[in-house]
Amino acid sequence: METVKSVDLSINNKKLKNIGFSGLQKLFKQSIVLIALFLLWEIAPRIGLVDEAFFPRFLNVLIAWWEMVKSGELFAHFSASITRSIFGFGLALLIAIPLGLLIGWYPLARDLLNPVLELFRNTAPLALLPVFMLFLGIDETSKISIILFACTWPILLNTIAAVGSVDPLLIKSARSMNISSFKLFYKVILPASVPTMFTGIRMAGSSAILILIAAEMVGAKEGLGYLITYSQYNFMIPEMYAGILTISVLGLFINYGLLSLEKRLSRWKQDPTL
Amino acid sequence: METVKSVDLSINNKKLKNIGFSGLQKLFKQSIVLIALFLLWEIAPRIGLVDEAFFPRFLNVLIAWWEMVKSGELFAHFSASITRSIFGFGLALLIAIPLGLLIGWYPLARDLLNPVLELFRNTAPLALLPVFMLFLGIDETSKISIILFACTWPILLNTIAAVGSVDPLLIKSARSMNISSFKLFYKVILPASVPTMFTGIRMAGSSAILILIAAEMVGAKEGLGYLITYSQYNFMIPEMYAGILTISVLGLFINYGLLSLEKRLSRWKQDPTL
Amino acid sequence: MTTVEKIRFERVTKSFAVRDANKKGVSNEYTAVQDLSFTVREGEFITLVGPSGCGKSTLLDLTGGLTTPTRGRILIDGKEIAGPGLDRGIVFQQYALFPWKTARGNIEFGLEAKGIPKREWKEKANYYLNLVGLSQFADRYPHELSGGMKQRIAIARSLAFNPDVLLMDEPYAALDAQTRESLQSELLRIWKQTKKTIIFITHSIDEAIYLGERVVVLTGGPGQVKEIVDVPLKSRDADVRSHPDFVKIRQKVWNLLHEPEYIGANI
Amino acid sequence: MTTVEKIRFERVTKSFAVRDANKKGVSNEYTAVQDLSFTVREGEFITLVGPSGCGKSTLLDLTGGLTTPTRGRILIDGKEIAGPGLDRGIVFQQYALFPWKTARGNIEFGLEAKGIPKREWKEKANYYLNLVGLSQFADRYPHELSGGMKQRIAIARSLAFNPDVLLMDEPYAALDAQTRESLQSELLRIWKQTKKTIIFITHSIDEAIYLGERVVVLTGGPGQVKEIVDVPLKSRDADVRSHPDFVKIRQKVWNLLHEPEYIGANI
Amino acid sequence: SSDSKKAASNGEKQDTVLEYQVQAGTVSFPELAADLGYLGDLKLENVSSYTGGPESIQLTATGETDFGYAFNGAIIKSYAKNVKIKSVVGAYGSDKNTFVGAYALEGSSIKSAKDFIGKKVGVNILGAHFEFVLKDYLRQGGLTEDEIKQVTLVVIPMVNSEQALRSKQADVVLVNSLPKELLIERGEVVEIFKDTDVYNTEFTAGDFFFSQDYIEENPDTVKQFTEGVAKAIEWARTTPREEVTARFEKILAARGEDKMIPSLKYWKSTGIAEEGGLINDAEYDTWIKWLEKNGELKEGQVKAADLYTNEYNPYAK
Ligand SMILES: Nc1ncnc2c1ncn2[C@@H]1O[C@H](COP(=O)(O)OP(=O)(O)OP(=O)(O)O)[C@@H](O)[C@H]1O
Ligand SMILES: Nc1ncnc2c1ncn2[C@@H]1O[C@H](COP(=O)(O)OP(=O)(O)OP(=O)(O)O)[C@@H](O)[C@H]1O
Ligand SMILES: [Mg+2]
Ligand SMILES: [Mg+2]
Repeated sequence: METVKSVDLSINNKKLKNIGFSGLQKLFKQSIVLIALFLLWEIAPRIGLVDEAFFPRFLNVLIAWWEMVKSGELFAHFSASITRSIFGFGLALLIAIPLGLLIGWYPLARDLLNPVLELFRNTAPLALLPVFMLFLGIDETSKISIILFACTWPILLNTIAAVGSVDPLLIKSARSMNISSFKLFYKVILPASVPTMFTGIRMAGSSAILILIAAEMVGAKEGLGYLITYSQYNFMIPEMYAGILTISVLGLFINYGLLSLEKRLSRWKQDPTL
Repeated sequence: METVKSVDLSINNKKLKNIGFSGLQKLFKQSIVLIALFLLWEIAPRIGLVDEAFFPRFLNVLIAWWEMVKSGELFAHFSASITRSIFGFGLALLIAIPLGLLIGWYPLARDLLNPVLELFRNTAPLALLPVFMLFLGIDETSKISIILFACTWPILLNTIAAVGSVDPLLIKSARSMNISSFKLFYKVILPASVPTMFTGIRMAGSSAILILIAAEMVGAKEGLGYLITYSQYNFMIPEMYAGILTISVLGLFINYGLLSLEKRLSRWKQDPTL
Repeated sequence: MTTVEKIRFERVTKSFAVRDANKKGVSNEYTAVQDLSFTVREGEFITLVGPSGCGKSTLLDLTGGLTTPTRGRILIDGKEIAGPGLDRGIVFQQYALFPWKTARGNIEFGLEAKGIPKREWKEKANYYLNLVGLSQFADRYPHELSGGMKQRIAIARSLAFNPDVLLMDEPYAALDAQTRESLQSELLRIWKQTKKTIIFITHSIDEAIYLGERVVVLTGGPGQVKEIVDVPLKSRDADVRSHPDFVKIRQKVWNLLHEPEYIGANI
Repeated sequence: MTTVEKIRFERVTKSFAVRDANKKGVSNEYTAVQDLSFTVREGEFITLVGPSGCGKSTLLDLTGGLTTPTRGRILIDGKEIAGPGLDRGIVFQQYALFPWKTARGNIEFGLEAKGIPKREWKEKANYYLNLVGLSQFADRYPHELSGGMKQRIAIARSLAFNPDVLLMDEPYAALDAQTRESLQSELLRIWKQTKKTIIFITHSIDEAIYLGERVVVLTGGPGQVKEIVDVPLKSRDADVRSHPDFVKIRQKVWNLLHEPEYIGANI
Repeated sequence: SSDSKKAASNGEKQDTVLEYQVQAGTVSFPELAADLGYLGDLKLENVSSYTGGPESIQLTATGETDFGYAFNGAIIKSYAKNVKIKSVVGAYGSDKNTFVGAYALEGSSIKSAKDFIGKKVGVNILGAHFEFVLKDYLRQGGLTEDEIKQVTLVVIPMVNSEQALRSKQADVVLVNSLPKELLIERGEVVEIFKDTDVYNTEFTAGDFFFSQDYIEENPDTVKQFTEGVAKAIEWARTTPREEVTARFEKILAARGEDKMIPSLKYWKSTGIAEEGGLINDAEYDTWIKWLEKNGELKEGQVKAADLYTNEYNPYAK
């Protein structure tokens, strides 16, 4: 008596075509504002709206970028940076998620740790540069630590918030099955928290990249942050913008990666706009 | 046939006493780790764990702080900074919340704006300093803009996430009453989103303070960020730490303010740990 | 009784896309209701019965304008439904109260949506709170209410919303016998007074017959109209249930719902 | 029938703190159940009826160990309840399915919690899915199921969990007559086979008498035991409902629930 | 290297690998010395890039790097705060070709010190070289302390100075080195004063330093280093400009900084006043007095002689 019938191939084909067309349309919609922005960037210096010496045309930035790609210079900076970012980000995940669950769940942990964590959270990584240098030296440790420091807060805060917004009935239901606290975290609170937590994770993903500029101000010899400061101090303005753009685009990719991971993990969700 | 009976005074008194004692206990729990941290800070330079010239004792920092308070210097910096922060933060709220609701709700807005916003979100405010200066000068406008820029992203992202996690049944229920889109936002999505959104707002509140150091690096004559950089460059290390501490504590107060506001706004929530 | 047509279902079909369990990324089409046609007269009290999962709630969503049919159309007053409207009000199967509003706040939400001036809210809310017996619980938040209380608040909200067409999805399922009977007669009273058109879903055959002028019996998988049973009862006193006509109709509906095509459909 | 005592409620009182509507910041104490005492024998099927809001769900939470009594105590096998346990399973009034797990996943969650080895999951889940008639819907997420289907999954989960004591809060409220009847007999079969102790809340007097060996009638505001009605029926065929004994008991429970103290309590 | 601390006391060989910070786009005298072969068996190891004097002082004092350099004013301030470093040889300074200048746009009303009142002046860091020069210029121009307070100093990183000046966000900016040359090259600016005029002398403004601990433990290394650097300074002071920049070009290329080679054309001179980078009391006393007058140092708190030593410099008489 079931009517779960597979849609036949012809319909599938139609759908595919539809996707082809609507996909194109979507791509267009998604890029139109971006393209407008880049056009503006190209035009503004051309018509003298801004001084080209300080704000080069978009094309010149692209050329500088391509030169650096060809010479392999960009890749060297890129890989130095990405390694640091991944380490810092990964450590932040390992630390902040369990800590967030702990604080979100146990009032004692909250009472004990919150004040210190809040104090640290409200301390600018930039201001802490000298302190990091003092305690951790100027090698990789201090750079990764700064990234770790910056990534921790968004994950922590969102994890705590996520725990707080889990439907109490679900927790009740799981507890009625006498599962252990650990399982409760792992099997109920974690999946229920995915959407909120991922907001924090995505924000941390950006931080991991953005903080490079500060982190690589401390005794760096390579890295995208170093490239940017270096270019700026030596008036290689197109190169500087090329560096900034690289960081932005890198952040963009990481963001989309995390987004699609989130989508996979929250496939079960009903679209609220439906 | 109701048993809603007011608890009599004697019980209330007992409760009050209880609060007095458990409040003390809570205060103790909340401050113990913090106190340990400050003790460590005092001791580390004393026993030569770190060079006192670069990492002064906590007490010396406090003394420097008190000197600056007495001379009125700190207040001048403080009020300059707080004004900027409040403006930037306020503008960010005004911009990011409606924008986040829009993007969270309308697929068209999402398709059009997301790429540009993501690109900007992944651009370090620090890297944008010269651009802000170029377009907005070196006076208040550019400083407030940087704060605005930094505050926007956490609010925006969390608002979008919050919209996505509203119970679809509630939306259905409200829509069945044929209320306008605006009312739907204002009356349903906004209150349902409060907890998640506030995480973003709190993070933005911190950003508003933290970014001061970057914002006040250029063209500033006063402000806590200026105080910190100035002290650092001039080897007034206790003053520098006093500045950092002031920013952290300020951030802490803002955070607790926002927290209690959130608590007021989400009084209706059931404690999930119950 | 008027014979003006109020709602017309015209070969309404609703399908959902569901993931294929075996093949990843493929979705199948699942038809919840298929080619469903019937009409509801203006001012009529119609009840809907059918096996679990046969598409009753789906039908209510469609009538409320919250989803659109995959095929076919639904007309109200001769016009195709374009979306939700002030003329229709829904009581959802799962109450759907706003957790950040108190019982009173939830009722007032409906009043506000309807555009009732603010000064009348208090009085109206009190009236309906009293009607469902929850005056004392006006200031409780939903999570502080029992299941049946939540359901009653949802009923109060929709009654206060005072729509032309009232769509109710098992509104009395969580109520004890006495409260249920009392709210049944209240609903009948309101219906007689205001001449609303009511579509009422229930699993209780007794309730369907006691309340409805006609009982629409649906088949499951996918939902289709099996038969529409007329209920030509003149009175609706409490003891009508033991009236021979009532017993006869009950037997008929019972038989319809127990016919072989159901056997194995869900159980 | 054994007479070993399984659960004992000893003057159980549960109060909640609720905000005072008029005075800000002040909370009052609201007593949901008061001085409630009765015992449940091992292997007994006991049903609970009472007006909406009288504290039935609260009582189940207490028995499940999810909340603690304000005063009094509850003993299971002579020991005071310290928290949830594998010996008790609950079907909640509002289903409480995990939205990120499919129907099958929800059942398997219970199996895992119980510590059943993984290789047995599939077979066990299939068995219970089939029992509640939802084999075809195994891979749907809760939001893709109808209200009755969700409720049946919650029932399947708790049956698969296979606890000593089964606590069920209006488990059949959202089911159509036929599915309900069929699940009633399934439950009776399982009960007879496994000799579980079952506490079953319902608003249907018929159901309470048909299933229960004893029917506990509660009064409302605050909840207290009014009377415990014995159901000395030997058979439980479908047509037992027209048996004169059955009709007599039904009348008795109906009368208990309609006694004056209820009038005005909630309606 | 930093693990050399105990080398001397143990009678072991002293440190031969010197950790330091490279300033991107620039060739420092130790690098020149190494390239010229003046450092002997000493090796330089780049541990990171130079981002400023205060940081360089911290890193050297805490042993992260072995030597560093900074503005003499910063060295004074750090010494006053118990940072134990000692200068050994000059690092940079001002002469008639290399100096700090103050610039306004052409047609600006600012001509002399009096015109600065009520105007905005951009300096890279407050409390450092540029501010010292500016204030001294204003004082010499006859402004009272009150009038000087009416001159608004704003912090503008040097890379942004030109931008700030041209977009009229600052009325005057103080710049040196590459930013200054680029500013002049693009034209339409007028020079109002330069630091060599204010002090009426060429002077070394910043020195290379070691931590006192390091000097104690590696006296031979320090001597060898100072000798090499001093000789390199002398070489750069006396060799024709083209030959020096050609050498710089080679060093930059070896460091992989080919892109910076074109800007070597802006290199004019060493800026080092004394032979072999010898340090003298006056170079510190100027700033000590300035700081004393400004109330940042107590009278006699710091003496120039405590801050430096020419002991290792072969040019010392
Ligand atoms: N969003 C959805 N996606 C996929 N299938 C759905 C969705 N919503 C409903 N269905 C399916 O449509 C069918 C009808 O569902 P509906 O909720 O209308 O049933 P119902 O008649 O109200 O049942 P009940 O009496 O149990 O509430 C069910 O088989 C259900 O699984
Ligand atoms: N968290 C809470 N805070 C305050 N009051 C509560 C809370 N939970 C339940 N109550 C109150 O306790 C009483 C009993 O609630 P309970 O849910 O046990 O009723 P019930 O017998 O299950 O009713 P129903 O048949 O409607 O489900 C109700 O008056 C309810 O308002
Ligand atoms: Mg339904
Ligand atoms: Mg209940």
